[in-house]
Amino acid sequence: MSTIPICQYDAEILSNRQIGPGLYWIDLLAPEISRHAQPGHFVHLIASDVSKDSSRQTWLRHTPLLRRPFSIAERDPEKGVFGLIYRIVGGGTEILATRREGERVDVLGPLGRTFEPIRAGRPVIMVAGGVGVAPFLSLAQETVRDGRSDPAEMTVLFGAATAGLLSGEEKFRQLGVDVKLATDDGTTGHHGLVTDMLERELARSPRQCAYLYACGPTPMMRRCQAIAREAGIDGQVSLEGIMPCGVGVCMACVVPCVIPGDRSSPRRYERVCDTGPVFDMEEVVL
Amino acid sequence: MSTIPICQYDAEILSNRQIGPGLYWIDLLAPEISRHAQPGHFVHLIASDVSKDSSRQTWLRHTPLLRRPFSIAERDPEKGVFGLIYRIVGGGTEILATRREGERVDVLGPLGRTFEPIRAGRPVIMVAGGVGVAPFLSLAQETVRDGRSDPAEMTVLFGAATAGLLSGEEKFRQLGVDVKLATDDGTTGHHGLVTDMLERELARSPRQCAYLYACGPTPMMRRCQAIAREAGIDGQVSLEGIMPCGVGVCMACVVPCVIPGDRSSPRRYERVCDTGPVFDMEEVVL
Amino acid sequence: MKAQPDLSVSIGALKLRNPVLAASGTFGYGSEYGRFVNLSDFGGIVTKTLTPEPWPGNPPPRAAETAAGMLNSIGLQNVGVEAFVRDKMPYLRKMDTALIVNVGGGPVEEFVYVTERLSDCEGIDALEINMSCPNVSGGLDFSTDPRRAGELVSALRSITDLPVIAKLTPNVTDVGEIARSVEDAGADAISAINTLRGMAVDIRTRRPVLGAVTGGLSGPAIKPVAIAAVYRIASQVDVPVIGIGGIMSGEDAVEFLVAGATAVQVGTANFVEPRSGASVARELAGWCAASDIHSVRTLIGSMRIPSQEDVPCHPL
Amino acid sequence: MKAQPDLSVSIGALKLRNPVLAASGTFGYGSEYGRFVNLSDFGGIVTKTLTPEPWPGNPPPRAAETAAGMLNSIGLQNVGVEAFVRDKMPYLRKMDTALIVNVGGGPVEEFVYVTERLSDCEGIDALEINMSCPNVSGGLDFSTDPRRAGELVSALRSITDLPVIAKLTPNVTDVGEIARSVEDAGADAISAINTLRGMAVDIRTRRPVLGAVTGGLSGPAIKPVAIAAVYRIASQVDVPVIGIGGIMSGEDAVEFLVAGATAVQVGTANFVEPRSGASVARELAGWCAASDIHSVRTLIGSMRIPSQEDVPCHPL
Ligand SMILES: Cc1cc2nc3c(=O)[nH]c(=O)nc-3n(C[C@H](O)[C@H](O)[C@H](O)COP(=O)(O)OP(=O)(O)OC[C@H]3O[C@@H](n4cnc5c(N)ncnc54)[C@H](O)[C@@H]3O)c2cc1C
Ligand SMILES: Cc1cc2nc3c(=O)[nH]c(=O)nc-3n(C[C@H](O)[C@H](O)[C@H](O)COP(=O)(O)OP(=O)(O)OC[C@H]3O[C@@H](n4cnc5c(N)ncnc54)[C@H](O)[C@@H]3O)c2cc1C
Ligand SMILES: Cc1cc2nc3c(=O)[nH]c(=O)nc-3n(C[C@H](O)[C@H](O)[C@H](O)COP(=O)(O)O)c2cc1C
Ligand SMILES: Cc1cc2nc3c(=O)[nH]c(=O)nc-3n(C[C@H](O)[C@H](O)[C@H](O)COP(=O)(O)O)c2cc1C
Ligand code: FES
Ligand code: FES
Repeated sequence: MSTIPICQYDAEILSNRQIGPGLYWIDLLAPEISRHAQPGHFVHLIASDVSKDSSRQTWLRHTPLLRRPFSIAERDPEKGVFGLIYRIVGGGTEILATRREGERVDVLGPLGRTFEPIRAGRPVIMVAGGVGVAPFLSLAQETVRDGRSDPAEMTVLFGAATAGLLSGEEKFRQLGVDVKLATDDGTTGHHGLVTDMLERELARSPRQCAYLYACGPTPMMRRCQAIAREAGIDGQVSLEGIMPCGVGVCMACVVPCVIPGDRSSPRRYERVCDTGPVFDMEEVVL
Repeated sequence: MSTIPICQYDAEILSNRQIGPGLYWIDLLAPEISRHAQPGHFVHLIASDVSKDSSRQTWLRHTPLLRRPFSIAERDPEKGVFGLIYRIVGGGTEILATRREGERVDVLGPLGRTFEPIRAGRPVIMVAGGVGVAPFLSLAQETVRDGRSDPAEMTVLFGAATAGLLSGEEKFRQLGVDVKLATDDGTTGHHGLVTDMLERELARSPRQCAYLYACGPTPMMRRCQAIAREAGIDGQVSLEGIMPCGVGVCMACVVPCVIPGDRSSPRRYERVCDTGPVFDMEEVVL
Repeated sequence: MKAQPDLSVSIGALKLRNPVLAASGTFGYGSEYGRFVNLSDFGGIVTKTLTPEPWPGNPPPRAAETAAGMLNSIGLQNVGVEAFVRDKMPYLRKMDTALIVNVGGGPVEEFVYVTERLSDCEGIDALEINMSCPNVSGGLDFSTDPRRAGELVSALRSITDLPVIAKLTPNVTDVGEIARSVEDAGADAISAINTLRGMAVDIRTRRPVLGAVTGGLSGPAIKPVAIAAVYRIASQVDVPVIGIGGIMSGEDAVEFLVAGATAVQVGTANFVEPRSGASVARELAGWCAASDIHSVRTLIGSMRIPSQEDVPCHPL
Repeated sequence: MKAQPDLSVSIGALKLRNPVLAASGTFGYGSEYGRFVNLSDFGGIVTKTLTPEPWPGNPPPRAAETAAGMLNSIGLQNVGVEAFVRDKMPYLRKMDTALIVNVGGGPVEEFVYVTERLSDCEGIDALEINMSCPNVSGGLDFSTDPRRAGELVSALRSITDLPVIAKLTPNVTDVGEIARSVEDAGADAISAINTLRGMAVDIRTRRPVLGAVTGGLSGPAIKPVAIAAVYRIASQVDVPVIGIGGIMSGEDAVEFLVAGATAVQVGTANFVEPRSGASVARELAGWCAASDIHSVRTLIGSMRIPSQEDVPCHPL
C-alpha cells in the first residue's frame, strides 16, 4: 500500500482527442493527482457523466456501473494536468470518447505500486504492447525530467497490431529515447512480435539491458518473463485485472504470486490494484 | 385496435428546444407517422441514443430500458414532421432533452385510439392540465385545418402549476380558439383549479358545451367526470398508464372500466395503450 | 462469401427454423406485433398464458421500470382458452413460424382442462406449462415443490400428444432438483427462467409501486441469474433447455446456448425493440458466420471449464 | 431553517448514529477506504468475512460487470481471525463508528472458533454471521435449510454477549422461513440480502467469465429482489432487519426502510463512489427534512397497502 494520498477529483477535461483508430488521448485537470503521480500509477475513473444536478436516478447516471482503470501516461505537475491514452474496447471507453472539453470526469488516484526507478549506468529496455505503452511514456518522461538517467540508456520496443496504433511513439523520440517498432501486419517497423525483437536485441547487445520492463497483453508479458529469466535479467511487469474497487478492498483483481526466484513456492493471490499493478517479473504467475 | 398502420422510424430530430421550466418541444421527421396520425394518437419512443454503429453492449445503449409514451401535439403531413411537448420528470425525459438536432430517435407510432372528432354545431370544451394540453393542440389544429368546425365553437381551459408551464397556449390563439388559463400559484389567469373554471364556465353558458374533453392529472380528470355527469354532458378523457409495450401485448397499462352509464356494472381491465388512451368519460373508473 | 450458418434446432419432435422464440406474455397472441413485425423472423412464438376462463388479472399499476429491468404483476390477464381457440387461432394458424401455446391455471384440473381443449386444436406445435407465475396465488407452488411439479407434468403428459415444455421459476433453492423431477415426469423440454420475485416502493406515497405489492423482475438485470439457472438445469437433465432472461442481442443468445440452452426466448426486449426476434436471430447468424460456426447446434452446451492449475493456491 | 432530522436507529442493543452501514466484503477492513473517506460518516462498518485461518479465495477472474450490476466470486479471501485481531483491530478500534465484524467458515466449529476469538476482543459492537456466501462450498447450506440455519445461530448465540446478526441469502424458495428459524434461534437481527447466484459466459473463449464458474450478483440490478426479501422477512419476524442490495442513493435507503428495514448496508456502490456512505446518509437526511420527517425511525415498516376496491374486477 503506497503512502501517497489518494484523491477523488471532479477533473475537468482539457482535451479528449482521437490519436489513432479507436485510440484516444485525454488530458484531465487534477492538480493533486498530477502532483503525486509516479510512473506506474493508474487512476480509476467514471466514464459517464455523473453530475449531481440531474434528475436522472443515481443508478442511471452510473451506467456502466463500475469505474475503469487507466495508467497515467504523462503529467505536468506545474499545470496540474495528467494525460491518459485509451483504446475503445467496450461501453465504458466508448462513452469516455464522447465526453467533451469542459465536462468533468470523476477520477480517483493516483493508485497502485509504481515502477522501480531507472538509474544512471543501468540501461533498460521497456517492452510495450498496444496501450501498454502508457506507463512507459510516464517512466521515460519522468526519468529524463529528473535527469536520473541518460535517454540513451533507455530503449523502447513498441509493438501493436498495425502502424496507426503506435501512437505515442513520437513522444519517446522527443525525449531522445530510442524506439523500435513492431507491427503484426508489417505496416511499419519489424513485421512480427515485439518479443522477437526483444530476443534479437538481447542477443545483439546483451550489455545494453540491465533491467527489463514489460506492459501489454498477457502472452507478451509471459514471453518477456521467459526471455528475462533465460538472459538472467531482472525486471518488472505492469498487469491488468478486473478492478471493481481499485483500492485493495474487494479482492477481485488478484493474480497468483510466488516467492521471486522460487517458482515452486506456495502460491498466494495478490491484488493487482494495490500490491501491483507493477510486480517483479519473477513474482507473478502469468 | 385501430387499423392505422404502426410504423417504427429512426426519426431525425429537426429541433429540440426548451419552452418553459423543465418543458421542451421536439420536432421529429417521420413522414409515415405524421401522415397517419390523428388527434389523440401517441408515439412510443426510445429516449437514449441507440445507434447500432456502437461498441456499447445492447443493454447499455438501452438505458433506461423501456420506451416512453408521448402524445402527438402537432403534425405537418406535408413536411412529414410531428411535434411533441414533454416535461422532464425522470431519467428518460432528461436524456431526451440532451438529444440534439440531426440525431435520431427510434419512434413507434401512431398508437392508440383517437378522439371523437369535433363537429360543426356541437361546441366543445377541452380541459387541459399541464402537458395534458398536447393532444388538444392536435385536436384544435386538425379540426381547424379540416374546416370541420368553427374555432369559435372550441374553448380550451388550460391549467398548470405556474405561468411558465402554460406553453402551447399561443398556438390555440393563432388558430382562433379561445383559451382560458388557470394557475395554482396565480401567476396568470384564474388563481386556482382549472376544474373550478370549468364549473363556472358551464354554469355561465351551459349551451356553449355539447361535449367535453379532458387530459391531465387523474384528480383533475376525476373531477371532470363528475362535473360532466352532473351537467349531463358526454365527453372523453385521455389517460396515462405505465406502458412497457404500448401496442396492447403486455397488459400492463390497464384501467378499470364499466359499461358507460352503468357504474355498478362489472368492471373489466382495459388497456390504455390500445383501447385508449382516449376513453369515453363514463367508461373509466378513475 | 461464407455459407449461411445453419440456425435450425430441435426441441424433441419440434423443429425450429432458428432458436429464437418470443416469450410468453411479451408477445400477446401474435397478431398485435404481427401488424408491423414479420413473425417468420422468429423460430417460434409462445403465446400469453391461457386459463380455462377469461381472467381479469391484478389491479394496476402492473409494471414499473427498475435498473436494467422491469417489474410486472399482470396476473395472467387473458381471454381464456375458448376465446383463444375461436378468435386468436385463425390468425396464429396462418403464421409461418412454430406456435407454442402457454398453459396456466390454479389447480391441476385447470391445467388439464386447457391442455385437453388445445390438444384438439389444429396448428399448435407444442405446449409450454407455466408452472411458475409469481403473480397468481398458488401459481408458484407447482414449481417450488419437486413432487407437485412432477405430478402436474405427469397429468398433462398423459393427455396430449403435443410436446410438453415445463417452464420453471428461479425463485427456488435448487432449480436443478425441480428440473430432474419434471424430466422424470415426462417433460419434453424445460424453459427457464420465469421472472424473479421483486418489489418496489413509492417512497412519496409509501405504497407499493405495484397494485399486487410484489411482481416479477425481467430484463437484462436478470441475465446472470438466468444463465446460472440454465447451466445448472442442463447439468441435471438430458432434455433440451430453452433459455430465457434478459436476452437483447445475438451475443446474449450465444451465451445461453454455450451455457447449455438449445433455444432461447426473448421477452422484455420485445417491448424495447419489437423486431428483437429478427435482430437477435440475425446477430446470432452473423456471429456464427464470423466465428466460422456452421451450425448453431455445435454451440449448445459447449462451455469448457479450464482445469484448475495443478498447484492450488495456498493460504497467505 | 428546519431542524436536522434524527437519523439514529437501534439494532437491539446496538445504537447507530445513522442507519447507513458499509456492507461486508465491499469495505475491506476499514483502513483501505479510511485513507481518503471519513469513516464517521457511516452509521457503522461491517468488515470482510473472517475465517479461522487465512483463506486464499477462488481462482481469478473474480469479477465481471453485468447490466446494472456485477458478479463476484472472491471466495472469502481474508487474512484470518488472528491477523485480523492483531493487524486490523488497532485501526478499527480508533474509528469513530460502529464496528460489526462478519464471521464465516465451513463447518459450525469454524464459526464457533471465530466467534469465540472475537468475543474476547475489545472494540467490536456486533457480529454478523455470513451464512450465505455462495462462493464457498457448503457455505450456502446454512441459510438454505431452516433447521441448520437455526442450529448455527443457536451455537453462536450461546457463546457470545455481542449482538448476533444473521445474514441471509436470497437463493431460497422462502427467505421468510429461514428468517423465522434464525429468530427463534436467538438472532438479534437479520441482514438481507447477500448476492444472487449468477453466471456469465465468455462467448469468444466459451469459458465461464469467472474462474469459479458461478458467482454472486450485486448492485442496482438486484434491488427489487432485495426489497421483496426485506418486506417478506419483516412480515415474518420481530427482530430488526438490515436491508442490503443495490443501494446507491438516499432514496434507495428510504425505500428499504419503508419496506421494513431498520438500517441498510451499502455494498457495490462503495466501489463506484467511495463516499457512498456519506452521500446516502446525507441524502437520507435531506429527504427526511424535505418530507417533514423528524426521525428516520418513523419510516421503518411504514409502507401502507391500499385496500383493494370493494368491487373486484370481473372476468372480461
Ligand atoms: C492498471 C490498469 C491500467 C490500465 N491502463 C490502460 C491504459 O492506459 N489504456 C487503456 O486503453 N486501457 C488500460 N487498461 C484497460 C482498461 O481499463 C480497459 O480497457 C477498460 O476498463 C475497458 O472498459 P470498457 O467499458 O470499454 O470495456 P468492457 O469490456 O465493456 O468492460 C467491461 C468490464 O471489464 C473491465 N475490463 C475490460 N477490459 C479490461 C482490461 N483490459 N483490464 C481491466 N479491466 C477490463 C472493465 O473495467 C469493465 O468493468 C488498464 C487496466 C488496468 C487494470
Ligand atoms: C399515452 C400517454 C401520453 C403521454 N403524453 C405525454 C406528453 O405529451 N408529454 C409529456 O410530458 N408526458 C406525456 N406522458 C407521460 C410521459 O410518458 C412520462 O412523463 C415519461 O414516460 C416519464 O419518463 P421519465 O423516464 O422521464 O420518468 P421516470 O419517472 O424515470 O420513468 C420511469 C418509468 O415510469 C414511466 N412513467 C413515469 N411517469 C409516467 C406517466 N406520467 N405516464 C406514463 N408512464 C410514466 C416511464 O415511462 C418509465 O417507464 C404520456 C404518457 C402516456 C401514457
Ligand atoms: C409483462 C410480462 C408478462 C409476462 N407474462 C407471462 C405469462 O403470461 N406466462 C409466462 O409463462 N411468462 C410470462 N412472463 C415471463 C416471460 O415469459 C419471461 O420468462 C421473463 O420475462 C424473462 O425473460 P426476459 O428477461 O427476456 O423478459 C411475462 C413477462 C413480462 C415482462
Ligand atoms: C466483491 C464483493 C465481496 C463480497 N464479500 C462478502 C463477504 O465477504 N461477506 C458477506 O457477508 N458478503 C459479501 N458480499 C455481499 C455484500 O455484502 C452484499 O450483501 C451484496 O453485495 C448486496 O449488496 P450491494 O448490491 O449493495 O452490493 C460481497 C459483495 C461483493 C460485491
Ligand atoms: S480492484 Fe478491488 S482489490 Fe483490487
Ligand atoms: S402497454 Fe402493453 S398492453 Fe398497454
